[in-house]
Amino acid sequence: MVTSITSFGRSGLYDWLIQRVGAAVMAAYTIFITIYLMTNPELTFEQWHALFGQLWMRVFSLVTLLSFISHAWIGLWAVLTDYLTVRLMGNKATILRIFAQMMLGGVAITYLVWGIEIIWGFN
Amino acid sequence: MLKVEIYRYNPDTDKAPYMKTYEFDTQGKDLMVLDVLEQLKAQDESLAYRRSCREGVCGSDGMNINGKNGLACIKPLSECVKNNKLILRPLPGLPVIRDLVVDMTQFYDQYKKIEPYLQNDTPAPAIERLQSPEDREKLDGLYECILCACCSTACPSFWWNPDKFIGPAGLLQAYRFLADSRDLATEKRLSNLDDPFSVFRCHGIQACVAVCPKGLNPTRAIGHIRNMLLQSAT
Amino acid sequence: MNAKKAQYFILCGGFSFVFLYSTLYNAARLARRFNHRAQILFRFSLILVLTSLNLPAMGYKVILTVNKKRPVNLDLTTINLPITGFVSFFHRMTGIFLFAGMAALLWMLDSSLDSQESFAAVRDASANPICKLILWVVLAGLAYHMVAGIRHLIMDFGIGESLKGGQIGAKIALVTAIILIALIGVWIW
Amino acid sequence: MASIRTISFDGIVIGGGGAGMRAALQLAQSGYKTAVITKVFPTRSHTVSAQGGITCAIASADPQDDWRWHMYDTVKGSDYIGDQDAIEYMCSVGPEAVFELEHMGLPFSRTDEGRIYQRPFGGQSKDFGKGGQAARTCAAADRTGHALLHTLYQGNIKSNTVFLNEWFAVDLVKNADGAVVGVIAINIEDGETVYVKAKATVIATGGAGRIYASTTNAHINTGDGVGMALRAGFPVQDIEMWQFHPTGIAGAGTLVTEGCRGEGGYLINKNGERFMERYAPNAKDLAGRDVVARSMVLEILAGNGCGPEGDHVLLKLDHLGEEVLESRLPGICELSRTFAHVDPVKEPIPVVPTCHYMMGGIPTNINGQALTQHAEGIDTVIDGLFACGEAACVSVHGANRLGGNSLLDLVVFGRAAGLYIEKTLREGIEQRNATPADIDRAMARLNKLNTSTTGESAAVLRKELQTIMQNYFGVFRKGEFMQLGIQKLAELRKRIENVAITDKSNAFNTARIEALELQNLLEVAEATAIAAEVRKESRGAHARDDFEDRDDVNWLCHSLFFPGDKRVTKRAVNFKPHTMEAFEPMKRTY
Repeated sequence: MVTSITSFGRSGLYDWLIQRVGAAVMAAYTIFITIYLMTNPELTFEQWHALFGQLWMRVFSLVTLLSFISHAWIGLWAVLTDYLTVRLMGNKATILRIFAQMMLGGVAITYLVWGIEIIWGFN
Repeated sequence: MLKVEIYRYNPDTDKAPYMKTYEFDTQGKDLMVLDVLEQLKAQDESLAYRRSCREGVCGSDGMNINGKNGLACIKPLSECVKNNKLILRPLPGLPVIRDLVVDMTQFYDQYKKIEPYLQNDTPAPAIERLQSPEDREKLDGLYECILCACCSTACPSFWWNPDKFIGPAGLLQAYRFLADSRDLATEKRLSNLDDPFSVFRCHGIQACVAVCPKGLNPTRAIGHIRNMLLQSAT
Repeated sequence: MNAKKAQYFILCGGFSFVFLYSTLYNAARLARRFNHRAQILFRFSLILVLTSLNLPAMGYKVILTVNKKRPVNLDLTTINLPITGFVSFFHRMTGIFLFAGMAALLWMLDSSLDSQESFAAVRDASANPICKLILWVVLAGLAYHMVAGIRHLIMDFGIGESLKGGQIGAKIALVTAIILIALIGVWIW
Repeated sequence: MASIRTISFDGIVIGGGGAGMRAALQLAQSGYKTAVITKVFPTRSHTVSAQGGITCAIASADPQDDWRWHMYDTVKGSDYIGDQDAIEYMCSVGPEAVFELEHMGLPFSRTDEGRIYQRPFGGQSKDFGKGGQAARTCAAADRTGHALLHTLYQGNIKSNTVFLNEWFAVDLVKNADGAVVGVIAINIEDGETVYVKAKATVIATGGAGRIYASTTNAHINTGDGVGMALRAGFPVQDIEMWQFHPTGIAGAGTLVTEGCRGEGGYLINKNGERFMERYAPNAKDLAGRDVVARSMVLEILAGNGCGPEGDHVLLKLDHLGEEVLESRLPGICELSRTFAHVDPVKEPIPVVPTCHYMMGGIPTNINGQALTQHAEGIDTVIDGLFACGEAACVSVHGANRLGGNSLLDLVVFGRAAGLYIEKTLREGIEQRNATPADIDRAMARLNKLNTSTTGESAAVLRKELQTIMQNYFGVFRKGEFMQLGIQKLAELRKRIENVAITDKSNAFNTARIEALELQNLLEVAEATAIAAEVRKESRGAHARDDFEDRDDVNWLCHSLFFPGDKRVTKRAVNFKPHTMEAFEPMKRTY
């Protein structure tokens, strides 16, 4: 058992499941938007605005956003802990990795706040 | 003449590893890579590599042969030589002790970590513990592992985290005991594996499956472990 | 005796640029001073730079030292990666790329919902050939990542785990992704 | 002056194969400080290559099976020079030892009842030879040795045995009293030489099949333990007895298990004739190994061999069907495709008798204690020294080993040695010390090699040695040829003692190890040659053209070869089993 305090859910299984569920949600959202855009080639601002004004669409978008953030955190955390390691770079890796993880967290929170602002911020 | 390029490094004399080229006359025979090494060693005794059974069951002579990990003793030249060149390098990712000999400590440590022995505290019967042929069949494709490390050292996840990720070989053995109807430590075994590194660093790259000289499939075993974890957790 | 010094091109070297970029972007967004078109060009070109930064990482070379004494054979240019490995590697690359690309997609969503004018700006921007190209690159990344991800999900169900199955699955994923990417190109243009 | 590092253990086991690890397991489980010195990582040992199985009367295939029947077969198979007390012990304790392995996790194949699967092997009978073919070899597909070796390693991990992996034992340290007090060993990884001190030293270094040019044995089978014992002045027993396995893949030497014939495969000559019907009308292809190997050579000599050179015969398996082959003999299919370029599902495998097993070795009693003989011919125990497995000669195999008995030998007597050492340690034996002079003596050979400047390379000398053994001491032997061979070996000895290495570096210097191994090979080869020339009869694996018959009047005995004066003496065979009447020598037919 390898302990880790910076992974998403600290359990490998939990992270794995979240990442898969998130992936499925994002795939559904992507497919939905693609079909919507293709069936509405002459999309107007009003139509688009109305679509996102509906509660289900807002919830769908929010769940997708949350999925994206957790999916990305789990994936990028794995990338960082693969390459930014003491084994590969020496002791400076730990500081670099923590810094990168903080940055990653910062961006993730920015995305989250901004996303919520977009989805729920307009009338 | 076959050109044989071999990774050479002797800590006593070399500052850094280098590739040495040998000319080799195969006399038109489709030799095994190990035969080539044995003949080269007769000329240059400083060449170091491991070998034992020379029939692919002891797992000593795993090495990187023209870019692909394999056992030298069962790899015929016809299957690996390209452009009349045989390139031999040590197994990737592990520290090189000398020439083609790598330090396998990390690999063995990961094997030990999964507690690779049958655990069953119930009193043993006077005869064997019974096991149906069907239950025994579940061990096929698992127990045959020879610990040659070809798989784990072909696995990028193992390159980056050999101290944390158990790697394909260790996980195949972990599943060998999880799958054994006689083993009763399933729960403990599973809970020891449920962290973000031990099992879940496997990204299904399947480099392990591509190189296993015994045709085993660690990716599938890891999938089974994940399913068992999932079943026990939901 | 000195061990050979480690040389290491970090795959995720582009990360710092992602962060730098998003910080810059947010500052700019809050200031709301740029004109929309300039903003779009600025951001998309940044994404392009980021992508190209990631490219050399594909052929990167790692020479490790352990205990400062023993060398490690890990010159990736000498090791064959099976096709399944390439599919997986590109999956990771596009994943990293999309984390940055998401900023662009979010910006498009934001602008498209903000007002009539900003909606029009997004439309205008996607008529610009350079913007088209950039949009295509982002969507191509998304398409690839999704196809490879779906392959992953299928494999999680135990399908395509054999040596042959994995390789066939990888080929199918690659072909599908290429077709999708081509279709996206057709759609954009 | 000895100034090397010393490390101490209660017991050390030299050799990490089946016998060594079984002995170590027993000791480690009892809490004694135990180390295994092994020149390769334990699972690389040659036990891993054993295929067919472990013969033992566990009464799975036949509920009526009796260990006494197994004992009868073994005594008969040994051509009556197996010690009957030892065979009795092995066959009666066997089931317990096999069940222990199963409980440890060995993945045996199974019968429908869930019991261990047993297959027929050569020389097996029911009811003391009167009840027809028995199936008594417990199998894990055709990878029994691999499964057994890994299980034992796993057991040792559980019991925290200390493994000195990739350490090469050079020579025994013997003190002034003649007791063995440890061994000099090289840590191959960094070249450090260490004195490993112990109250009990167990030699479990396996065989020396590499004395022959064509062998089923691994490269590492160089008889290191027997070489060490001979250099320390201890005798070896029945060392002329070398088993040639009937079915080595022609050209490659790779073993094809007797289990193939147990499952219904048979040998054919160039006319497609199943010739074993002529040589052994009852047992046919499942006669004793010596009988089958000799019959094959006779067929080849009679011009019935296959191939363009007519130098091999064929093992036919295709009639068994793909399903049986893939489930029961998957490893054989793999080996055959790799080394013979033949798919046994479709075509027969080219095979030829190939050196396989050393029946002789360090004489021991059933507790694994190594023995020597006083001048008056009385057995004496060598203090501190034990042996088990192929390196030892208990003797359960006599002049010919039955298939599947080697794995049983190594677990039963590895265990027995462990149990006995455990007992003596519990009773409290003191640690005897070695003087610096004792250590220097054990270091002499290594020191000479390390300072050598002139001399030939190991590779050249090894090849010469193997050729001599192959030509003069093979399946058939003849007095005058053997005398010539002995002469050649004597000349070779001078050159091998003077073997030189140009590479004197420390890290993983395999050239140094190979030179040391070569000297061990020479010791075994010379003992073999001299003992073979002396035994003027044909018995079991020892087949002489000039003495074609068994001679029970003069040679119903063990041979003991003493290295000092290269003398061969006789030692009585044990005909006193504890629980039953001895089996008296009879004409051996199959």
